[in-house]
Amino acid sequence: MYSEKVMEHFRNPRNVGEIEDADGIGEVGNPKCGDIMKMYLKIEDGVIVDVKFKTFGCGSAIASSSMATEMVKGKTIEEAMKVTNKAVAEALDGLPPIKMHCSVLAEQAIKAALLDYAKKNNIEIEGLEDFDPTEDPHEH
Amino acid sequence: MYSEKVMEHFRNPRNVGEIEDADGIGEVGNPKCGDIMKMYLKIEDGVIVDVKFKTFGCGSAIASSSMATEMVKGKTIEEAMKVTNKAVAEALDGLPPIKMHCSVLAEQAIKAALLDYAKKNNIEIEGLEDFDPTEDPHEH
Amino acid sequence: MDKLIYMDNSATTPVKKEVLETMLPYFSEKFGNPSSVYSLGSQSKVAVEESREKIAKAIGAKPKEIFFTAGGSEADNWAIKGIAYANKEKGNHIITSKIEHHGILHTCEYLEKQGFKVTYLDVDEYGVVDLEQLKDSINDETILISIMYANNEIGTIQPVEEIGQIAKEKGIYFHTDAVQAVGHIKIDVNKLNIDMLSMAAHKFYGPKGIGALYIRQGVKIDPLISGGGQERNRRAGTENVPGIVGMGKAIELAYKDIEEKNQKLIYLRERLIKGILDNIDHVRLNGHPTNRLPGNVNVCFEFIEGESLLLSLDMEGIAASSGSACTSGTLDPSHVLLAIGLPHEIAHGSLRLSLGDFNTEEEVDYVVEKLVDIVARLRAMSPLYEKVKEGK
Amino acid sequence: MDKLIYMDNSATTPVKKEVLETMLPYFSEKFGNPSSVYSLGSQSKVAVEESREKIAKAIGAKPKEIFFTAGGSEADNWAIKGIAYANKEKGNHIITSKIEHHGILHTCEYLEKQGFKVTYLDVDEYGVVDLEQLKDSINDETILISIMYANNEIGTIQPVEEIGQIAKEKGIYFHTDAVQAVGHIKIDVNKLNIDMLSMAAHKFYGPKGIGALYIRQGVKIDPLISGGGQERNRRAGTENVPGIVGMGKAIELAYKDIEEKNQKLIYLRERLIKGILDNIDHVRLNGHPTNRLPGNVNVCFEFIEGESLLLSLDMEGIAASSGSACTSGTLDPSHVLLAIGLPHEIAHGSLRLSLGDFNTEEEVDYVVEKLVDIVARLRAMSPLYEKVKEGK
Ligand SMILES: Cc1ncc(COP(=O)(O)O)c(C=O)c1O
Ligand SMILES: Cc1ncc(COP(=O)(O)O)c(C=O)c1O
Repeated sequence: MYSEKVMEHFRNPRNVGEIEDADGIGEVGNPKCGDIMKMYLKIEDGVIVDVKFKTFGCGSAIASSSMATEMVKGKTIEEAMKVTNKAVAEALDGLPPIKMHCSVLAEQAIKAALLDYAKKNNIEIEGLEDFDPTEDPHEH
Repeated sequence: MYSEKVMEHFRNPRNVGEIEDADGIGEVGNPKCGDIMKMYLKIEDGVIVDVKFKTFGCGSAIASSSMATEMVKGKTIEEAMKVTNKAVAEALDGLPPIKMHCSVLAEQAIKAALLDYAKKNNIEIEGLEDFDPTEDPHEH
Repeated sequence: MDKLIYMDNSATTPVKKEVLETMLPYFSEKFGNPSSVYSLGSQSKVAVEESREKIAKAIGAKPKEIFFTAGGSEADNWAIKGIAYANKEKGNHIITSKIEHHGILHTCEYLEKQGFKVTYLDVDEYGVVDLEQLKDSINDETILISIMYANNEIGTIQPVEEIGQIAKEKGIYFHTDAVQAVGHIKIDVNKLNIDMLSMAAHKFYGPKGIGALYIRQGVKIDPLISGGGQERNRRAGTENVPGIVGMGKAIELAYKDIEEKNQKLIYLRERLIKGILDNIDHVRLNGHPTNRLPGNVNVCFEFIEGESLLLSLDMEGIAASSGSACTSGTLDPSHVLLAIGLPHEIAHGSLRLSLGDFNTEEEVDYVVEKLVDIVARLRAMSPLYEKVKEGK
Repeated sequence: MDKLIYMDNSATTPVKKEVLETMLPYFSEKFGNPSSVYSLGSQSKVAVEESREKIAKAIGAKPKEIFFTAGGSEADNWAIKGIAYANKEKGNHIITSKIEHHGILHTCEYLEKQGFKVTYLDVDEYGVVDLEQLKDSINDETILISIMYANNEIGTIQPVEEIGQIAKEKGIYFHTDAVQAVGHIKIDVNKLNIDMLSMAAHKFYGPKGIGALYIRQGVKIDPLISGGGQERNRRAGTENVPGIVGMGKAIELAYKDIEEKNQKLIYLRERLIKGILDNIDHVRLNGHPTNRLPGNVNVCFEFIEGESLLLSLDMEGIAASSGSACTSGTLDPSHVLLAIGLPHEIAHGSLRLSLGDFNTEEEVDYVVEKLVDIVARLRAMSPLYEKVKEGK
């Protein structure tokens, strides 16, 4: 069902955990639907210097979280904003059709954390104007 | 499907053939239904001294004919009249339900030959008053 | 001959050794449920999908257009009932033919009781459906045309391409019962405009209990068996993995060297037909003289009845069948033989010898030889033959 | 452990060696079509009838009340649709429960679209149907009650005898989906007043692709698959002879020493449940504490999701399943767990471990040990668990 890449990230997820003094925290998903992702960002000079996640969800949710953290780590906010769900899924060598929402969730979790950072710091991040972290990815 | 007895009579049917100067000939069945039996009787002093048959039909039709001829050979007319379809079927160690009409046909063929004998000799045979050799045994 | 001569390959075929071998691991080792998450399940899933691809490839379909069933009858029932119920708002009329397999005929009769209208097309003396009558029968209510690919009794191959064309032009779904054709004749569902096609593995050296329905993408059809999400929600039930694997292997083998195999079969068929016609009188060949299944021979011997013929052949170690469905609880002669115009009494004397990959020339000659004796013996017992001899 | 630990015996079971051995001759040697006249065919016919007798005997039925199908789903569909269509003049109301297998539920939903009315009975926290509600739901239109014998997810055994009694008193047909019960629990259809009963061989070490529907003599039911005269005109299709033979052998083996086997299973089950409950917190046992299938364990681990649990177990060589039908195209949690009152987020964390004849105490202990680690690891990753620890 899953690619070797997905399984590898499920077996050895990168960046699991919390950041005590995170600059931005985002949580998306719904326990009712069986998946919640929480992302912690440490941001210095517009660069994501550290990232951690916690995920309640299926194998692809965990793998997507792991992959997404890898993809944004060390990136600028602008670069991180360009990490789409498609890019996450592709980096995992694809996800089964009914699991595509997991990658959507990962993208949203990053954005939610960035939005939290923006709010806390009273800045605007391009592309987050209309972002709603409570939107249900299952409907996509 | 068939008992060993049926198969044995099918393999080696007794009394196949015609009697040139038969005293009674009976033919029952219908080619449309896939079975016709023709019985030839040689009767002397009220005793069936010889009997032959010809049958167009399935395995149990041939076996039933064969068995029926065996059962009436050497018998008096009265005795032959008592050879029922059930007796024929039993003597064959049974017939499959959908093949029971074959034994009915055999009984009717004997009776038809006896009726022919009775008519030719202007006698009455008890039990043949209401006998109709054209009746369809498939309806039984 | 001390070995059995099997000439009833249209009834069923033995599972080929290579086929059984591919199936074996899936009974007790790789036995996982394909819907399961763990590796043992994925293994089964992969095997199922590989088989689906092989079957799709064999008939020019896409893998996702192949749905496994328990055999030909389920596929037939599904196609007919599934289309009827799913499209009843569109219309209530179905067109089929008088010579279909009972899997189609009895399903249509069942639907008639539910209020559907069914036209049963006539066939000519060779068993070919009447295309003009087909065109004339189509009306605004017509939702389905179901005509078999090749007839199981007399072997006649239908003008499937023309029927597909007519159906396409009128925008009506076209189903074909190809249970006798798949694995024996090259088929391309796109070239032939076929929307649905039934098949059964046991007719081409695959296992019994497994078949498939091809459903063209976009066709609106209800499931026959609802439940779990198997077969993309269209046919519920834990997959018969060994059966599916066997069917895939069987279809692959069936289409390998098919031209050569059919050349051999046609040679044997013609030799058998000639042997019978040359050596026995009052006999006729049923079905189309040339446009017939490579392995199919169907003849009527006048004045004798089919079952006693079969029993006699069995005594000689020859397995064959007759049109008359003696054992199935009815004593009526074959509806197919009646539809091609044979009188009842002749239809009763039919014999089908269906050749397969394992038959030899020697067997064919032996069967002819035995048939001559058997027919003579049964005719000697027949009151009908007597009349003919006497010129009555 | 280097060998696979298979604890998904409710999903499917491996074919037992003795079962496969009895099947083998029927693929390529004794391959005749049971409907054929010749010896090769009669041989198959005899084998089919012997199997039918074994199955009938196992459930206290007459052989002629057993009809072979392609599996449990077909049997379920046949029972429900067959009764509905055949008795629609009598009424249009069906009663079933909220925890049935999808083979029943989706069929009932399908019939609702065709105008039938269906009542889905509630169950209590253990998954037992509400008999009072059952009685109250019966009306003049009720033609069928279909309640499963034992639930496939949580193992709860239903009060079948009481339901049979109620159905009998009211003169309503009673069908039970006994796919999880046959071969595992002693059943007597007469004592229990069961009119129809579904089963599937692959749940008791028989092959996939074969099952049966018991239909009490006299029950008025339409066929689901029409066609040839097989199964006394009630279920068309060339018989899956190897499958049927395997099913007969499997049921015979299943009921041999069943008490002892179940004693062992119950011991393992209780050991497994205790091991889990004693060593892991925030976990609950689903289903009835005692009145459950001998091999069924179903637990919910809070704060983690079922699929990642299964994948983790698979990585340790343990095959199990979860109520959440992740792979079947839906992301909804199990309808059964919701019906017993679990909130969605807890229902997502369910695990079914179903024990079978091949499991050992060693395996049970190993699974508990691994589960402790896996649950801890997944919880460490879970944002929900974090909140609990923090007391939120
Ligand atoms: C209770 C129940 N009913 C029906 C079925 C369906 O059986 P099958 O998958 O053999 O069609 C199953 C198993 O999947 C089951 O557990
Ligand atoms: C033309 C045709 N259709 C349908 C069937 C039914 O197939 P099955 O017996 O596999 O259900 C058969 C064979 O019996 C057949 O020859």
